[in-house]
Amino acid sequence: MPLAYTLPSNLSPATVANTSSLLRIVALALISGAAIASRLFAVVNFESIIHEFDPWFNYRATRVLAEKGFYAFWNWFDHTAWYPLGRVVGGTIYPGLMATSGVIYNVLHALNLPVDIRNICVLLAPGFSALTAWSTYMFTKEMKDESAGLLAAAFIGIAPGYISRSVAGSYDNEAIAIFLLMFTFYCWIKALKTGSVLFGTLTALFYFYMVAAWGGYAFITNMIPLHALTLILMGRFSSRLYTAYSSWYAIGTLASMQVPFVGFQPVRTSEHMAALGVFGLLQIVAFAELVRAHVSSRHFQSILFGSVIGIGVLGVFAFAGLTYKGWIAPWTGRFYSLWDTGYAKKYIPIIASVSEHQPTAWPSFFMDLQFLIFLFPAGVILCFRELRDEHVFVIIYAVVASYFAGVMVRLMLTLTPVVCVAAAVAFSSLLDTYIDPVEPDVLAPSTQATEAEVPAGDSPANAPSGSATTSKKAKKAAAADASSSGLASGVLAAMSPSGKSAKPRGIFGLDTRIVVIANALGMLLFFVLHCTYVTSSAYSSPSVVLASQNPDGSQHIIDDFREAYYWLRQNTPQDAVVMSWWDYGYQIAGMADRPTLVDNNTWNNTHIATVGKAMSSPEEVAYPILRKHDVDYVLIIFGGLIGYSGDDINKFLWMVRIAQGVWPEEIQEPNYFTAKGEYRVDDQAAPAMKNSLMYKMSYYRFAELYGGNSAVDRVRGQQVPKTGPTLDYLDEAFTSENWIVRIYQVKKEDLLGRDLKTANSFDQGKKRKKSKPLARRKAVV
Amino acid sequence: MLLLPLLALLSLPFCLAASISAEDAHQKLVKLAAANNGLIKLDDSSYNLLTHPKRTWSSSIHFTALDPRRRCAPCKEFDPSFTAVAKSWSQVPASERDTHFFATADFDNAMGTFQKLGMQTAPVLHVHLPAEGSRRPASGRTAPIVYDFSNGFDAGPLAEQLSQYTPVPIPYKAPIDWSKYGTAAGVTLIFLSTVRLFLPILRSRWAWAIGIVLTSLVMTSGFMFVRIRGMPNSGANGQWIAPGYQNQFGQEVQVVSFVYGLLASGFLMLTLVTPYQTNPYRQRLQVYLWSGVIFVMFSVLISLFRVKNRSYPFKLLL
Amino acid sequence: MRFLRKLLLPVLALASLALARSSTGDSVLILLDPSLKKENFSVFFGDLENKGYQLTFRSPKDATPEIIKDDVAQFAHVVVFAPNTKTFAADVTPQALVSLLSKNTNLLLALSPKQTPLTSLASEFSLILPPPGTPLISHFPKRDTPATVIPVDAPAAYDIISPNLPPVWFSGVPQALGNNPMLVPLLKAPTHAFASDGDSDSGADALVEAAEKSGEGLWAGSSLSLVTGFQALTNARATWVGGVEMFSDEFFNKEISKGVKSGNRQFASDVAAWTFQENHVLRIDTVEHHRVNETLPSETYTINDRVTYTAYISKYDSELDVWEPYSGIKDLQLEFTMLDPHIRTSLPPVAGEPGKYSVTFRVPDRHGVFKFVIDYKRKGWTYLTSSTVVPVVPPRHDEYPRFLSAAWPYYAGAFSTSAAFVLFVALWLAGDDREPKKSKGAKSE
Amino acid sequence: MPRHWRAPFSFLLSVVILPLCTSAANSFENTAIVRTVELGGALVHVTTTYAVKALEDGSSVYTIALAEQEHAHTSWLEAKLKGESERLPLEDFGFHQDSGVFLYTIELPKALNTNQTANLVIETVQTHATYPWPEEAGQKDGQSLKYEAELLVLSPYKTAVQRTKVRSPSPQIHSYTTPEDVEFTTDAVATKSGATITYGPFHDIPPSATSDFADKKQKHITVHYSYDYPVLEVTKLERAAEVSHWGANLNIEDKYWLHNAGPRLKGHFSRLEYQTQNYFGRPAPHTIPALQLHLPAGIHDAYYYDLVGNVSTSHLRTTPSIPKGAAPNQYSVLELRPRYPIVGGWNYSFTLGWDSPLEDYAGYDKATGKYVVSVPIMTVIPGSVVDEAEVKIVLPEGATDIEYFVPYPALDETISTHISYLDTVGRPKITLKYAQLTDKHGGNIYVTYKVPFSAHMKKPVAVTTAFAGIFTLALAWKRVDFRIRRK
Repeated sequence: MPLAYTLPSNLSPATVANTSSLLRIVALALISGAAIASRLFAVVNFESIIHEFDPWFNYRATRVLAEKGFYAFWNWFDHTAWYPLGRVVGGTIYPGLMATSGVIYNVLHALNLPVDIRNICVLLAPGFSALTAWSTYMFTKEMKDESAGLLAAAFIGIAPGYISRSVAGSYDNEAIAIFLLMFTFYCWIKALKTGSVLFGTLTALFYFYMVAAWGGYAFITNMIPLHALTLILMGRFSSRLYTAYSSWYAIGTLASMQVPFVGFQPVRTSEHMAALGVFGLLQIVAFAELVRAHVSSRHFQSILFGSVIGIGVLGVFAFAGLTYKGWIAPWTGRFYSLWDTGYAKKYIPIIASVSEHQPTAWPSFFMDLQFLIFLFPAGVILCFRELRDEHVFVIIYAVVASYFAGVMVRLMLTLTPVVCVAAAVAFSSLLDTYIDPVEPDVLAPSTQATEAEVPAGDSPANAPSGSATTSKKAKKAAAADASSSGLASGVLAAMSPSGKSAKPRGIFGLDTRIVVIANALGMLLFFVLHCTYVTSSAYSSPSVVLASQNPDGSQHIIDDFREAYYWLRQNTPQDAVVMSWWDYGYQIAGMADRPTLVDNNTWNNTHIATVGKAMSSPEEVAYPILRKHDVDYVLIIFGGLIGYSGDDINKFLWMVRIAQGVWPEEIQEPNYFTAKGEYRVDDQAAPAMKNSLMYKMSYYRFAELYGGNSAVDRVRGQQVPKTGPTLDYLDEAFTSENWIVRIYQVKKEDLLGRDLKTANSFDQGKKRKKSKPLARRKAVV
Repeated sequence: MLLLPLLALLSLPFCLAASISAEDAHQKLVKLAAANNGLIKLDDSSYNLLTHPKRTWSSSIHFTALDPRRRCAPCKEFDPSFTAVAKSWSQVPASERDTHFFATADFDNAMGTFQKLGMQTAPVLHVHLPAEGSRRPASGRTAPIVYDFSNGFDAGPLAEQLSQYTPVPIPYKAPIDWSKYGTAAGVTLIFLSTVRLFLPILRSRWAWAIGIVLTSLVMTSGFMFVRIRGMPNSGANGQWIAPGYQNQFGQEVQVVSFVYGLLASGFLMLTLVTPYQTNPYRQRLQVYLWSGVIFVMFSVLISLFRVKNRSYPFKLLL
Repeated sequence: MRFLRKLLLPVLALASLALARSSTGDSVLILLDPSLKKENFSVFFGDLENKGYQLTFRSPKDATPEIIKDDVAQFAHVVVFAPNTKTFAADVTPQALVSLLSKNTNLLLALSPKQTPLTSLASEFSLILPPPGTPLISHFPKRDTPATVIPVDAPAAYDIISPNLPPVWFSGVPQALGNNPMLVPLLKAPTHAFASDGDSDSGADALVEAAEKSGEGLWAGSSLSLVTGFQALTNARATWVGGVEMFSDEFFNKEISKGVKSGNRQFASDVAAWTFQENHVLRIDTVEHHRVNETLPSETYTINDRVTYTAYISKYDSELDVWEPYSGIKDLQLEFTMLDPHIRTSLPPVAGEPGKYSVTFRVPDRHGVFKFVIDYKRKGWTYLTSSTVVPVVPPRHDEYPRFLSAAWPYYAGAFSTSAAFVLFVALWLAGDDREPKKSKGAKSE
Repeated sequence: MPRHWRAPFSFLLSVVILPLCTSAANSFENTAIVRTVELGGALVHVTTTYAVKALEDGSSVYTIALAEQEHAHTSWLEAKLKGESERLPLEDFGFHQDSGVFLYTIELPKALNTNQTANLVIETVQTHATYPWPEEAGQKDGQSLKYEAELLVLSPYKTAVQRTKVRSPSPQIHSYTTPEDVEFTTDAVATKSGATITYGPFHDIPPSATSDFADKKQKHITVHYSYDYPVLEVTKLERAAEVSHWGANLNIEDKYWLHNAGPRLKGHFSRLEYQTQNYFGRPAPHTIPALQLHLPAGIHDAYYYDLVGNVSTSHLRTTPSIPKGAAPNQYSVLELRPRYPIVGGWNYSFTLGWDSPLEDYAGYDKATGKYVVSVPIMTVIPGSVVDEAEVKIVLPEGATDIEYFVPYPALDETISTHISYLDTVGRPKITLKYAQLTDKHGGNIYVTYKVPFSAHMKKPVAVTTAFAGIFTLALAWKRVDFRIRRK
């Protein structure tokens, strides 16, 4: 056979094999390095600090775990959160993350490596991203071969879609969840391929870890049954499927029920019923197969098959019935909002108010995945080409994940891995085709590619047997090729899809190869540039610290949040209760170490609505609420001075809405708009707006800052009234340097039992109108 | 029997609401309501009647401008659902029914009222709580409660919201949409009957492949965003690219998914088809062609993205 | 010897009486308007001095001694006998007087029918004064004094005023009371008295018309108060007196009827004693809480614990100038509060242990941050308030009951299954290994 | 309290002195005593000059007395001869019951014969001797302090004439007491000129270190003056110095707990006020917007963070390290701004640390084979008092026969082990506790120790063994076959 370019031929197969494996290890190491390094922008640009909001709670919880031990953590009742209700932390969180870093912490200390727990938390996500890359490699290896695996690992290592949730410091469940997701799937595929109980159990174990780590485990809980079901419907039932699924479901479910927060949900809620149903179906089908193996009457079999289907349908109905009777809880709101997209806004405004629950526009897809996003369909097609069981899995995963990612921005996270895998498959098969030096001989009859593919689609029946042997074949092929070709062997290894007819296929000439390869490599390069840019610019700022540019271009850090939190921590009594909107609850608890009314774990709508009501009602209405909850300080975020758009006035409408949900008579959203239906804060602002506590606290003495000149709110871009609002029931206690955080102290009752308004006007020496004697003393004549 | 209400209607303009006592007002209202299956058509005087200072009844008044000249699309949208709710209210027993009234004030009949209330927009829905009697609110609030249209013009939520102010919840049931069920049933029947014909298609993996790839293409080009946010297909003055990074129009879905598809197929061609081309020259041609297509389309895509995200530094050809 | 002791005892008693002290301090500043001579009040002031107070006199006009210097109140008590003074020195503003209360200084203020700064201040204490120049007038009982000088019999109000006093002479302006729970009316007007402009004895009708005209109704009857105490949240006390003459020697000595001297002297000293926090002064020394049959307080309680709460209360004894345990409170209440009181129980005194109040109760079946709250507010007495925060937590993971009888089937199931599994594995390993493979192969065909 | 021990000497002395100072001593007399009080914020410097005349030959031990309250405030006490630099040995006799004073004895360099004179200068630093008055001040108000002291200087000897000068930093003195009926003078007791108040002169005062003098004749004076600089208190200071031979590095880490001991803020803090004040350039005297610290020269990698992370608002101007022996006259200046301005009564705590080359602080003594490390006890924040200080010195792992020398004795000293990165047995740690440190207390702790070569080698050996272990395990794992049945 002619070769497009010559290869060194004096290499022994062993050398080639070793070199390739060595190269593979080196490549993986480098990829891990890249994955970790590209997530350290945040640390380099700013510092080693916990980001965002939720991570602050995880960090705090981890500290408790590290200092007081696991049982103390399990029984931890956080009486500073949700004051005065308190929060049973042990039973309301997924402990996986904290447990992980707790273990790491203890191990390191046992080795006399006294690492600060904060640094462990900060660097956990990058560390696990490396593991993710590795597990993706393993997963993709099962799909195609090592070369595709390496590509996939590289992709997921630096794909912004995953980096966005795993930069150093974003210490959130997703940090480890994606690794667990991929590894569970890998184990599942492995178990399915080999039909080994060991891998089934491994799947279950990692599933358990996943359950302990992230609420998104429901994704696995439904993906695997869906895969199994599809396989059954495709008539690909096999003892391997049976073994794998049964061992996973039995052990996994039992294990998952050990997590306190999950408890009996796996047998009580609809999210988990699919798994149970498929489990039942599998038993029936298995039984049927068994019978079929022994009985040999076609007619009987068809009846049997019908009955199987019938039983399956029955099961579905039974499930519906149970749900109807209420023995099985229906979909939870968050889950339901994935299907009926209007649901959340209507019934659970708290969920709808979160920015990461918004639908995704295409630019953010492209931003997060760049050229992977269009390689992805190609990869899916290739999966269809050789339709082994694992490819079915990828296909299902692809379609489901792309839907979810479209509905919610944050679910982009679950899409990214499959995109990387599919893209890697597509890309590597391209490279395979064009790097292979072998040129076909010209004499071969020309054929249409389409025909070439018909035989490619082998009948489902014997696919499993084929797929079962693929890996072994691959090994042989690798060895074989290795003998002929040297360095290229690493990528050439195992490029023989199962059951392909021996049609002459190949590329003529070197230029064609060079063109395609150059093009491909150019894209890869571009991708790297893109990822670096996106990561550094978009995903690496720890919203606790804001960065701005000095006139001389140097970085100026705006640190108001920590300034205010630290002030609270240092100069207020230990048990001073701080009221703020729930976004800042975790940060206050973590940095200021003070009790808060509400925080980001939004479990009690009424309590949040109470805060919303206090914020959106006039002082004299809000005051009793504040006193009843022993509130000492009220903390608000105000961006008007430097134009920080994420401030409370912009979130105000959500407070109003949530409050309205509970007190429709007292709070009504329309009252906060002007007659023309605009949302204004200037002179034309609606009276309800102007009297609201939030408005008053935000703009208290703001106009004075500008002296005589007109004071402009830089966020709303409106002129605020010259005479600012006055406060009778609160005192300004602290305002941060750029006025971003403003803290107010709630006054105590007046010592003469007057209402504070009159008391105030008296202190300012205003004359009060002479009060008339009470009516009961009307003249008696 | 229809004469009475008519008389009442005629008599109304002459007697001023304030002058007459609450009881008579109530009588009249009941009649009016009965006349027009539960929905009172308001003019200025009957408005005063309905919002009688000593009223013992509550009422929900719907201000609208249905006249085509007013060009009020939402009014037309909202009116049927309000009418439906009012109708359903007329089913409850008289004892409760006559303690809450549904009324519609059209701009052209009740201009005075509109001016008096300084109403700029329509539709608006006021709920007047009783000023006297047992159902008088604790807050003693007499000013009308403005209904919040935040969750749409549909009758369902409307009934739900209003039920808070009525003595008994409004027995509103959404009419069963027979046509929908009918078509659904029909489709399934046809499908089942012709399943034999479809079977090969269902069996063929490529049918599935195309279906799934198309789905994911559409999804990844922001279809759900357009659907959930109800974005228009294209913006005003014919621009089809929505400004802003977190924003897009319906048309972009088509364009972007087309570009994606083209790029994907380019790769597939290079990977699957070209190698089987046994004629070297044809093959070379194909290779160059597809590489070119990929490169060009990619740069087009980038430039598209640059339009959405101005600060994006990279670019290819254009 | 015995004789001597007999002689000593009363002397000692007198001595101790003379040493009656306030619980807050002995320095008294008296703002005395020059128009009313110091001699006219010699008896009242004398009594105070005998009690051991150091009196400092100052005219409202002159600047020293300041009442507040460097934000520190210079005197423990301030008496303002300047009913007709229109203008005070710069440091005696209504605001300053109120801030004195916040610095726990007691006030004794005298009013008059005239319109003065004090009049507006009185309204801050939710006292409502009749229009200027309308003193209290009564024509009963028949007497030779002018109608504005009225004998009022003083019932023992909140046992602050010593019982069965002879009537006291009053002349001045009455106050109507707003609905403020902090007010403690010490002397009520007689039912037949009324406020009217000038002592010109116009007919009742004219009076009523006048009242109607001013739209304020008739200022009359026993709902009017003549001497009103006020107890601020800081437990500082302020007493408003309708007319300063009550404290004058003239009224002290004026006979109420043949040979019976008026009760003014005793009344005045009672009022002063209460105002200067000599009596009716309580305090909570300590509070304790702990589980039943434990002694130390635990920082968190588990739901359904039985908890004992104890408060130690003592009362100021002005004779001996000491705080001594006091078990006299019968209606003390304890609340266990989270947002709302989950438990409200009476906190009875413990027999045999003076000053100790204790109660044992079951913590509600509800976790959260609770507060032990004592909020004891009674007219005339100092307010007792105390609030202690304790978190109530759910049981630990190992505090739940173990080995429920109901769960035996599950235990049995678990153990039997594992046993069966071990057995199975053993057999499997021991058994022949070709046979299972075959079946597998057969299936996968 | 600084003391300079002379154990045997003191014993012998105590025999001599005690009778002497109880009965009116007659070995000396003070021809003149002048006390100058330099009023300040947290610190008050008091200089007392004794013009001494010996009454008998060979009298070489002079005794001074401090009243109780004065003694409680005094945290630094040193005696010199006028115009000379080296300190005279000073010894503490503690509280003397029946005269109610604290006694110190000073040993004169050479004994005086009759009618010979000497001029002793006693310098003391008083901490917490002043307190803000009024206790609360608004953001706009000024800051005033009160200083209380005894009028007359106590001495066990007769005193011919005595003066007390109180010098305030600003001429703005609100009030000062002029004690009545002081019997030792005829004319005005107190005269104020500018920023100085002079009490006395008081003539021929009998031996005054007796309790009845304190009761009868002693007078109490109070000076109320305005003070335009923040009163800074370090409630707690923890310094950890870690010596590393591998890194040739001395890491010093300070934990500060600051407290503004000025008048408490009345009302609330208004950022608007604060910004306008700064804008018009008249910041309130009792707010601390920033601190300037003098760190040693030649340091690098300075870090400044607190409980919630790095504080980005600080500038460090380093200077190259200066050669050994040269006078330490250069500093690296650290300009650190707290997260928020520290207003009166507020607290702020932070951690400050830096690395510096070991050779600047350590030396190796060939002869004894010992290392010598000098660790500065504290970084002085000017005009501030450190209420409670703890100095930890961590020596390299395996350091043996450790000795350390302190400039003045610590209240409590312990040696424990501290386990840090890659340690096997842990490192020796010296912990010293101090209280009431002032700017006079700067100084170095000298630590000498041996480090055998084996100790140096500990770390690499440990690491290599660990890794070797891992690899062997991996090898074994690879080789062992766990399958139940061979294929």
